Amino acid sequence: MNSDLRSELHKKAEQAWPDLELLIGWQAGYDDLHTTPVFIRDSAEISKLIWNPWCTQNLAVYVAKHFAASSGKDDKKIGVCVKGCDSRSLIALLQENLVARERFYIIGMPCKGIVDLRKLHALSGAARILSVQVNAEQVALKSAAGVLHFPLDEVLMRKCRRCRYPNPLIHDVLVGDPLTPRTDAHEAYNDVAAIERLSLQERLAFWQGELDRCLRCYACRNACPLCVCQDRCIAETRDPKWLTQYMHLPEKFMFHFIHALHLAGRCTECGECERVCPMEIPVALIKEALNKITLELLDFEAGLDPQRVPPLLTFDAGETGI
Amino acid sequence: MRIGVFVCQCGTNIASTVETEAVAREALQHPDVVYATSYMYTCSEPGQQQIQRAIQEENLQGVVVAACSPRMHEPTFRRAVEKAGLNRFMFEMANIREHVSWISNDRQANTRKAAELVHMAVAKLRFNHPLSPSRVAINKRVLVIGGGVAGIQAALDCAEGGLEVVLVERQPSIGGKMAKLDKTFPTIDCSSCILGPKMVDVAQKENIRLYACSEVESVAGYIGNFSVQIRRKATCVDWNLCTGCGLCMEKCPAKKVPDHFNEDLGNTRAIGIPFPQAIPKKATIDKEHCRQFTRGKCGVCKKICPVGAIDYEMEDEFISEDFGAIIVATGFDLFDHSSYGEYGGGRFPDVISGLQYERILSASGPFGGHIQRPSDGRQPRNIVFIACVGSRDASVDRPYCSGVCCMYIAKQAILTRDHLPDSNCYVFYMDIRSPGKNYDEFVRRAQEEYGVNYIRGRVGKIYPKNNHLIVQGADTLLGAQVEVEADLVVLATGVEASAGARELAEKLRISYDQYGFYMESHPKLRPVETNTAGVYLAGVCQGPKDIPSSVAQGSAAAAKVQALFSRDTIETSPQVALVNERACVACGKCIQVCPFGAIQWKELRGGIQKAEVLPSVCQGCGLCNATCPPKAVQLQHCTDNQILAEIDVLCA
Amino acid sequence: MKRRIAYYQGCSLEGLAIEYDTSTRAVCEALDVELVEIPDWSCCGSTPAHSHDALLSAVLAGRNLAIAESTGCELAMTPCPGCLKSLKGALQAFHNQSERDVFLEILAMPFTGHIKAISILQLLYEIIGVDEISRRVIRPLNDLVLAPYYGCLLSRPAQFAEFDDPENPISMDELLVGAGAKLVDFPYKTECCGATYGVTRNQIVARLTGRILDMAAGLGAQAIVVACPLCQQNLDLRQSQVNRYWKRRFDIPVVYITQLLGLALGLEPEQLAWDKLFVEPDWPLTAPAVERDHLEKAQS
Amino acid sequence: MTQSHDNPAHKQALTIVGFLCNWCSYGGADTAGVCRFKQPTDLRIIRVPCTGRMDPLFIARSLILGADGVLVSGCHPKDCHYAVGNLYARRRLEVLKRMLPFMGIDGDRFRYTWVSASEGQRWQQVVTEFSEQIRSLGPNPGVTGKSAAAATA
Repeated sequence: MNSDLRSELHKKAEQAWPDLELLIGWQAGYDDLHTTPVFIRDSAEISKLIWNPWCTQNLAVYVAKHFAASSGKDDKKIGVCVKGCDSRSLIALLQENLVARERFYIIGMPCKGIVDLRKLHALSGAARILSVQVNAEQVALKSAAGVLHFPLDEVLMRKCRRCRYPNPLIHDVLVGDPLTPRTDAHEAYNDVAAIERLSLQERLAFWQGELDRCLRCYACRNACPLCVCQDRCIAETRDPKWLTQYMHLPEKFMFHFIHALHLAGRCTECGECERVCPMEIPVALIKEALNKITLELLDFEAGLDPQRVPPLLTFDAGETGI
Repeated sequence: MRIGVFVCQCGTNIASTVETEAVAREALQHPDVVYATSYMYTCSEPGQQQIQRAIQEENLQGVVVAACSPRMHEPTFRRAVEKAGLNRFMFEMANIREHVSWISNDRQANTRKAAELVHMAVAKLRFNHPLSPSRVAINKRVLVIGGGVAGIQAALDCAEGGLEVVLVERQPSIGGKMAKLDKTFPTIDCSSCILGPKMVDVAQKENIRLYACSEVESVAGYIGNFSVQIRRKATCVDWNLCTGCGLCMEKCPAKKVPDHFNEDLGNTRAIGIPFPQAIPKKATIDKEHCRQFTRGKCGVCKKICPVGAIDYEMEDEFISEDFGAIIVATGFDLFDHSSYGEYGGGRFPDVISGLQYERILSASGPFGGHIQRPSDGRQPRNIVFIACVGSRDASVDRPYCSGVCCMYIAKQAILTRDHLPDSNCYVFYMDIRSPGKNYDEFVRRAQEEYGVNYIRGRVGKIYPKNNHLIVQGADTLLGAQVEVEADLVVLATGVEASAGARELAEKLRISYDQYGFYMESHPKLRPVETNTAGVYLAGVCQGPKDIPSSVAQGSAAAAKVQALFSRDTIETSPQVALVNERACVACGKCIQVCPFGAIQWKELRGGIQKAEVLPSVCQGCGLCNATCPPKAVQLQHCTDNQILAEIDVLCA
Repeated sequence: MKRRIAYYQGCSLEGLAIEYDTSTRAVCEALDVELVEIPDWSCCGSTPAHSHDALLSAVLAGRNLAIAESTGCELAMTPCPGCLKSLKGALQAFHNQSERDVFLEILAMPFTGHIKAISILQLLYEIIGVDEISRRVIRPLNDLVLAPYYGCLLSRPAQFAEFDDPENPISMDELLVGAGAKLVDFPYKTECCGATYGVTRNQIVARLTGRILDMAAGLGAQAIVVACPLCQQNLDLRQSQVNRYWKRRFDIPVVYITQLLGLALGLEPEQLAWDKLFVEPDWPLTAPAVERDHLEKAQS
Repeated sequence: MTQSHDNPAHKQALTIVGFLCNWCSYGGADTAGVCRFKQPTDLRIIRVPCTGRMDPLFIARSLILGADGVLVSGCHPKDCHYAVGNLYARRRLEVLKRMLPFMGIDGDRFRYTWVSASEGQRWQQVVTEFSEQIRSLGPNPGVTGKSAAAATA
């Protein structure tokens, strides 16, 4: 099935190519478990494109950070492949006029879920993974220790278990048929609620434990499609000087407050910040908690309707209760 | 940076609960502080000299004064340090009086708090930079909104001073409410006889351009450089051609059109000039009643007009004009008494408003100046006036005093007794408010000379009986109920904010109170200024007042404009936002949130876009600064670094 | 569908105003409203209680509402405006954050506060509606000229009554017009009847009710229509006192709105306790009933 | 006013950071001073032009560094000197207030409110209430405390 979709992807990319100057998609990585972004500038390379449950990267990250300001030659566009969740990042960028819709050709990929490598490794234990087979429901994991079978759901990313938008909300062309959203999706804010059930002291202790590991490598920031400040991030500037280079807890807390509050009312929960964290800190939870707040307080979810203005960039004189 | 700290004792105001010497001593511990002292009255002449001497002798680059609120003396000290050669923004104040010595008697805690506030001020000052104001040219044209007596006075005074004036009036004629009055208190001189010549002056002054039947559509810009769009509403008569001959009005077949100028007491035609003294004396079509519009055919006026001025196709026209200042004189409306169910709620034709009675009294009114009842034209014998209808009554959300009703009732009662010596006049009042030159004497004349019966008390009920109106009330002086069999009841309807006042305020960005009256800058000391520089107030739009006060405010507003325009340029505050272009990531969020449209795109070489603040438009609120993710926009004199420095003193 | 409404009768309607009770029950039945009498109802907390202690009054009324809630009804109706005011006072105490705890503590019964207290006028005018009632009229009050008199409490204080216009109420007017009557434009709709001064200083009542009777007579009303037991008592029972005081010969029946509507709905005078009035109408109570079909034809 | 604020025995050094808009609340605090309305002494006021200037990060930073309380006060909604600054601010501040407890910081340590320049009495009440609230919460362990539980014990 994946090979069918892959050839459909190739065919649709070929069809679109005359209007494109660049196509961003996924290609095979150094082994079967890894994919890596590919930037195609020559139609001959279209065959490199792949589509499978390992295509984890949110390619929208390149859109605002690298290509928003560039203007196309001869009105040619930039093609970009997006999953359902990735498409919300694009919409969020459109909501803030950070990209122009007409600059992009969006190839939508209905997605049944992406495999979480960390979960796979956890399941295989110490044994090296030799290969993994994925079909509709099952995962067959072959390691030095033998073959193990798991339900697919067990190895999906956290975000996929509560996915409500398997189909891209915005696209120029769709590869494959639209999928029916899963009916057994976890509650959107299950994981946030789990933290909320802790006492205040326990929560502080939890975050002290997690954030203490932070190296301030800024990978979470760089992987975020909506962190558009890039190297002007106030975590690093001297003027104004919000943070020192001192590696202690207040500075680490402060950095994550900056990252999260800059995403309040904007984060589309693609989960990339958490995936790329080398210290496996659940940093996406902070943004999810803020999303829960903006939903409850201001009835807003980022990345759904391109016309809506993010709630902290506007006001309502008549609103009450705050 | 070499910093000097001056701790004021304010006599005993501060020194009695703060150890100022200790505060000064502790200040010397902070980095960059090279001089610290305490003094009896720092704001006094010797106190200021002490600062100036220290600047010179100690070579100070920055000064902190710990004293009263900066809202009190910041300008004083800024001037003082400037005289000694420092930039006025190399100065900070610590508020150790209003925020410390006056709110607690705990000497120890106060001293610690004062020392910390000084520390914060020093920490902030270390991030201060010299700032200098920029200057922008002033466009010396003035817009007056509203052509009542206040607006007329303001326009004439400005024009007299040689300024170019544009006067915008919503109605077809200027004159406002005063044009509807019969006589004025306390002199009983004819209203239109004193207002008329001023209206004519407006029409004749070459440097006043009058836009009647027009409204302000939008306002952009700032003091010295406002850009205003004016909507000229379609009158369906080409005013360049109309001679005001009135033929159209004579021949118009629509005869049952409520006469708004006469407060709907009579009828007029669907085309015409609102009243004989109208300025401009031009005809207007009332589309709501004109048969050409309601039935699609008629065309009588078009046929009859000798100059061919009628144009049914006319549409609203928009014009843009630039001004350096704006005077708002939009006046008021009368409270609608239909919310008083106990007075009939508008059901009884012979219970009328004060302004309706003015029209009845007026010789140019619906009954030619003969006092008669609207219902049957009968001459009334007993007339009851009820004060405070829509004033001083929280139950209708009008707790304020309208200020003029006591006087206009006295006037109307006197005029009634004059016209109809056999009549009986009764005034139900709560208190008599007559603080004005010859005002109280006037009310006394009504009572003593004209025999008007003043009854102190409220009226509880009015109901019709046998072609009379029974007025039931209390006489609180006698402690008894009274009933008057009246023929006519005049309600002294109060003053309320003009319809549309709030919308106009939003356009002008001036504030208004809960009742829609515009807010002056300071209730005592800046009565005609608003908090938006370059916008001034005159007349009742700012709050209820009588004609003399309205005229005085019109003149005052004109004087303010003249003072502003006596210079060619104005200084703009340098406490504005500034973009660090290298840090700007062109996300546009600052442009999106700026309440003043003060930030725009700027294109650098290579088509790179950056945000740019227009310093003359920026009001310095800092919303952009708070919004900017990379903090590329910094509000000068209140930068992130300055606030962070203050926080760090307290928390780090 | 039959409406189920809790019914609070109150003390007046047991005694002097029994005709109000009888006619209310009869009219409600005719209009398919099931009145669920509040079991073991007690004093509403009126004058003797509320002039002593507002909380006592609120809890007394609250007890009746709490029982009414237990019957499963969402509305509690009482014809007496005095009772209505007490019942509303209980709800107000309950909904006032600062009073609620002590209110519930004294009440010592389960109470959710969801129940609403309404008057018979509110039931007829707002819940059933003029249209439905006039559709059911089979004996229109064709030739009657009436003066509707509301008194002080039915629509006032406005924020408390939350019903009709406080100065110029019209609910009873519209119900009577819907039943085919003609009305005089009655300026004394909400004037004071003297209320309980009838007991202590009846000259005040004589003076005040005299004015009301005089106005009604002057306007040619054949009856004054009321919805309050106290108004009715002062105007009807004391009419002879008024006549002595004013040296007049008023002879105006003072009838309950429910009695008149009952006639219009085709009920017999006995079902509506017409015989309990002191001033008897000099006009026939039962004009010939009109055939329903015929009436509908006439109306359409 | 009670004298309890003036009795050093009751004192326990607290740091409450106040961010007040220049036009309304700073004036309100001045008014309270002019009227000699006695208040607790723990508050240190930082003057900002408008609550719209308040980046929630300033508050976060104060609390992370160990401020015991943060009080933000501005013009009443619709009375903003800059028309709408406080309308933006109230959304941003409320979001922060709800986020703080998720990170283990007591949301009761932060309050935002609206006090006009004439409301000296209200200002006294706000400061008194908030200071008492912070006093009852005790010192803020910040985020550095070795064990949060130990710090509050």
